[in-house]
Amino acid sequence: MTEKIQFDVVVVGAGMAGSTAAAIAAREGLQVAVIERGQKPGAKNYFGGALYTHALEEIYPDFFDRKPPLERPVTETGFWFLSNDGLVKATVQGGYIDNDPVDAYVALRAEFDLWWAEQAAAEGAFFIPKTLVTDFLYEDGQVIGVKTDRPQGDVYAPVVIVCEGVNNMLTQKLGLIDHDLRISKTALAVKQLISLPPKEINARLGLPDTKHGMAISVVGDVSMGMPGLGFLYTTTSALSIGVGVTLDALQETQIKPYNLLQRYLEHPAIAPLVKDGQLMEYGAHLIPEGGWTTLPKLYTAGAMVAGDAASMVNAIHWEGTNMAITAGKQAALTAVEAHKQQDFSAKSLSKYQDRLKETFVLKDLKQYRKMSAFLSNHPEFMDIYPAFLNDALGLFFTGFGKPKRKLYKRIFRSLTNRRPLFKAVGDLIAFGRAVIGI
Amino acid sequence: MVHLLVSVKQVPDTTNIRIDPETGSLIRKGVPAILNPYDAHAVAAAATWKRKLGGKLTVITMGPAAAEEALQECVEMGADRAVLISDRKFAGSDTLATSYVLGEAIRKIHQEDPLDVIFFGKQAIDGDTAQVGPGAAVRLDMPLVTYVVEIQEINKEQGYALFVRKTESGREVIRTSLPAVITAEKSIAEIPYASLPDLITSLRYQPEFWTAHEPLAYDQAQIGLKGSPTWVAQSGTPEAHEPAETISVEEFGVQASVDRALKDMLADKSVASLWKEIK
Amino acid sequence: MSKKQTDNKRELPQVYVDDMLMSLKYFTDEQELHLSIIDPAVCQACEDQPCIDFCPVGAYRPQDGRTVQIAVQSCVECGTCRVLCPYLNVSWKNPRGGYGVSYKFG
Amino acid sequence: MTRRFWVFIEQNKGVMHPVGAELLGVARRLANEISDELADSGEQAVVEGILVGCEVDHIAQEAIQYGAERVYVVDDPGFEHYLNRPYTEALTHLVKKYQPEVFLIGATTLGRDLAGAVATSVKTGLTADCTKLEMGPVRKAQGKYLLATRPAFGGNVIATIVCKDYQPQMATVRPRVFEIPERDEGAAGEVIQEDFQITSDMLAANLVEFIADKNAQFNLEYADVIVSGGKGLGNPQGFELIKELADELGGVVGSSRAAVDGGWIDYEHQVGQTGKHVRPKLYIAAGISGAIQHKVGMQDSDYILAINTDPNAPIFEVADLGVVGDLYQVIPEMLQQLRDQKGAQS
Repeated sequence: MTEKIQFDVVVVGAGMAGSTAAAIAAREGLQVAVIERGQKPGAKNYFGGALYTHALEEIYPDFFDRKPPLERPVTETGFWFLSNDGLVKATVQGGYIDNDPVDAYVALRAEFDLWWAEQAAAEGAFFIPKTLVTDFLYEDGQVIGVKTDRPQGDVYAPVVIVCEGVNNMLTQKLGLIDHDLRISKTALAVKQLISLPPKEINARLGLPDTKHGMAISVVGDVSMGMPGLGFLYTTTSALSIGVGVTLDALQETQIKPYNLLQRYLEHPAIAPLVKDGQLMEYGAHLIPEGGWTTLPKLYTAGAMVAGDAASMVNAIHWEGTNMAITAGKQAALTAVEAHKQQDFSAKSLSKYQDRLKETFVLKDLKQYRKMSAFLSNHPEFMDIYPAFLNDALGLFFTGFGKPKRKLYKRIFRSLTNRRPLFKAVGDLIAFGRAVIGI
Repeated sequence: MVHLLVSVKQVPDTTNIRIDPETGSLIRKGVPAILNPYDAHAVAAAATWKRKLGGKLTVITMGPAAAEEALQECVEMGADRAVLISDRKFAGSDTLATSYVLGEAIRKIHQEDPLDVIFFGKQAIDGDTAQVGPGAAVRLDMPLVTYVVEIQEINKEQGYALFVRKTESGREVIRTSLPAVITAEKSIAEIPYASLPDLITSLRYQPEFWTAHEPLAYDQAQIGLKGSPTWVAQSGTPEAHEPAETISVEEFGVQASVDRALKDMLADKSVASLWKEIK
Repeated sequence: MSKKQTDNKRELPQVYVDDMLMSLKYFTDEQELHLSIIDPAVCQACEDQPCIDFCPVGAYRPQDGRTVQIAVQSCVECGTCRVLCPYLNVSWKNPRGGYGVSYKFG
Repeated sequence: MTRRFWVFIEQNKGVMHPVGAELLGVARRLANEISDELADSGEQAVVEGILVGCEVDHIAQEAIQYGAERVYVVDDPGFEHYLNRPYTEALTHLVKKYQPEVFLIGATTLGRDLAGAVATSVKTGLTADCTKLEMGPVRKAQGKYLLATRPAFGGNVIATIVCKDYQPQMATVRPRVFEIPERDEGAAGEVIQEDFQITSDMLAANLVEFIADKNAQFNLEYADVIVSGGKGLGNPQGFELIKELADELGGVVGSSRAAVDGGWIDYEHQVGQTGKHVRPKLYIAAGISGAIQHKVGMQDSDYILAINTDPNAPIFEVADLGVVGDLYQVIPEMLQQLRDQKGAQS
């Protein structure tokens, strides 16, 4: 019998949460194995998207000295409100955004996640790619390792940190959650990475050079009234443009995701930005938007769960990777503590949840627990209000020579014939409550 | 106990090629490098026979340092020893120089531990020349069997092997003395799904690193650009076909549309030359 | 399930998704398919067949006799079909280790 | 000094492979392209064939009728079946003896197996699967050399390769890249019997058994006429109509990946990037939308006729002519008109 494959900690998945957990645990001297199903870490990961400096520097204080493979820094960010044929831009630059280093960097996951995993390997973590974890090994209820789909594929470890991503089949198998993804609490995002010469991107978006970049949330016509958000990120030499809508809306309208994306790309305000660009990569990924309402139990005897698998995403603020990094770290520290005490019981690992409560992760998820329900019940924020905003500002800035009283009446009517006033006020209050979380 | 060797190559994945329209050269960024598919099947076949007969499997590759990843995949499939031959001096080698570099490396390994069968993939999907296998066989003065779809027998004791090769007109069963050189089609073996211990071994395995001087002192005149009779005078992207003229059945009706289509078809000289044969 | 008419004036373009899939790198598993229809009869009885629309790579393709064929090699493992199939009639799992889509950029 | 343009005349069981004739036509053109140099150097260019086999004199005559001014023949029972080593040794001997300038070989499985070995044993350059050949100037060199153009990186790049300092300049060419020249029954030419001893060490590998491929004639890759069907057929029975048209034109049936995925037809028929690369003279695409994966496999066809109901189907981008209509109307009409024309002639 070949000898057992034994580690102190097994991490499932080499994404943001997994590689972070591995780095922290290895740094504390534990023997860590990271089992990744992709050809390489990053091969299966996909996002808009931007990474947040606070989380990256928390794991590696000398983060920027290590020359990380980042795309453009985010020096301009905000909302674009799309109407059927127009656009209102509400973006901010300079001021708070102008930190050194800036708070967010656009990134490409295949390259960054591989680099992030290499940093963990340098700390001593051992990466096993091209291997799928299919189940757990138990000893009277206690998780003592994982099963993989390779022959002689059992890997033993007293602590398993599950970072398997949004399709959390293993988390469900562990019994940490009693249902599969909710279609009203999960969004499908499709995206195109369109390459353009950097100078062209700078010219079209008003960026001085490749040391400046954009991260834009696009609201309104992009999702054709369905609860969802579009996005636009600038990598060094490409535009990363996509749109995500909740699965229940997709099911109801039976709109093909790639047609929705194409319509977004053909919008009069977007088409000129991507003209003559070359498609480098198309892709699709689910985003867990349930947050607090779909949060699984975070620990059990011998195992913890972190990242998308634990629906740690705050869609409104586009936060997911920093939550995953924070949770990965806390899970690792809990594992280190458990090894010191040689106590891998559920009680011992419950400290993971206590630690996480102190961080923004659980605090924010709790605060925004009403948000996804709010968005699906208030689709008007996705079509009526963006359209109204376009009309209102459009009229305001073309009211020359007309009596202004009549102009304001017309702006007012462009709201009321879309949405009765008392309802609009009600929407605003409901939005406020959902944001404050009362 | 048999000693088998496979010569492999790491190639850019041509199904994902992107060409810079101005320079006509390959855009490297974002183009994944993979183990040449034909070589992967050759390694799978060699590993199967090594396990069946007992023995050793060596793999070698000539390429950049990153080619180490391709060797790792071979160890995962069952290779016991992997050698990376890498040196800036090899840059620009055409197939003649390449078969010299690989041929001498195989000769050295053969002298130290006699080989029985040497495998090459049918061709590399980036160059598609299919010349390096035959070239190495000539340099090693060993019998060559190309386009092998099946290995029937490797009999070291009686010093022969039986290979099945595929040609346009059918399948030939070839008997060769040993050692022999073969080039492999994909159907020679399926890619195995390695056990976890084999995968872990491959992840921890460090290939041997040979240069243009160590441990073999290559004749500098036969390697790199100096040793390559052929070089690329010019390269570019293929010009696009202009879009076709279309006839609408709705407009002209079926009979007239087909009549015009057949006339236009027969007006084409190569179809016309064919037409004589059909009648 | 009614097909809710969206009142937007700009029409929905029709995209040929296969051409977009050429931009993706796949390690195709010749030996094992990770997706399959559990019971084809359920598809035949399925009135809307929404999978043909919601799959982001158009892997679910209508066949004659109202059955559905999955072009498994195009799958990007997003998981939408597992949860959106109205009769949960898809046997869904991740491909074997190392196989399936392999994003070059992501 | 004579500048020799050589062509390997491939034969199998006494039948000459047409690629030899095609390359004799090319060799003739290349020789003509250096006529200006000949004028002032007093040299002369000559097109010669190399023929190896057993009882193949009749093929030597055929080569002469296709343009060879002289054919060197190595005729010996030992060469009846193609074996790499004896053929390589014989050709190496002849190349060293006569020092040809250019040596063209057909890129059949035999040709590709042989060319690599000969080029290495003679220590010269070889360019594979050329799609264009011409004699032209080379930077920093006097006179004209063989400019061999070929696809690389799976057809995404077209490169022109030069072999300046080594002789002969070798190139392999796929069958039917070039046209067969006119056959001149009355052509005269010299046949030189070359004797060459096969020694036992050359027979380390020999043929034990040959199993003819029953559907060898169905070889999609070498078909002249291909009629392909795709999802536009609507169902597997649609391929019967496709077969009927293919038979009428003496061609074979091809298909798109989608039809194979749908289980309508066997993988052997699939044309495209993951199927077969074809270069027929006539390619008819019926009900095929034309994904890039398909176009890559058939865009080199000489003439492409596309039939599709969708006017902006991508297939029309590579077709020479498109018929926008229902194939279930268009193909029966084509069959009708083809039969009428045939009826009229016989």
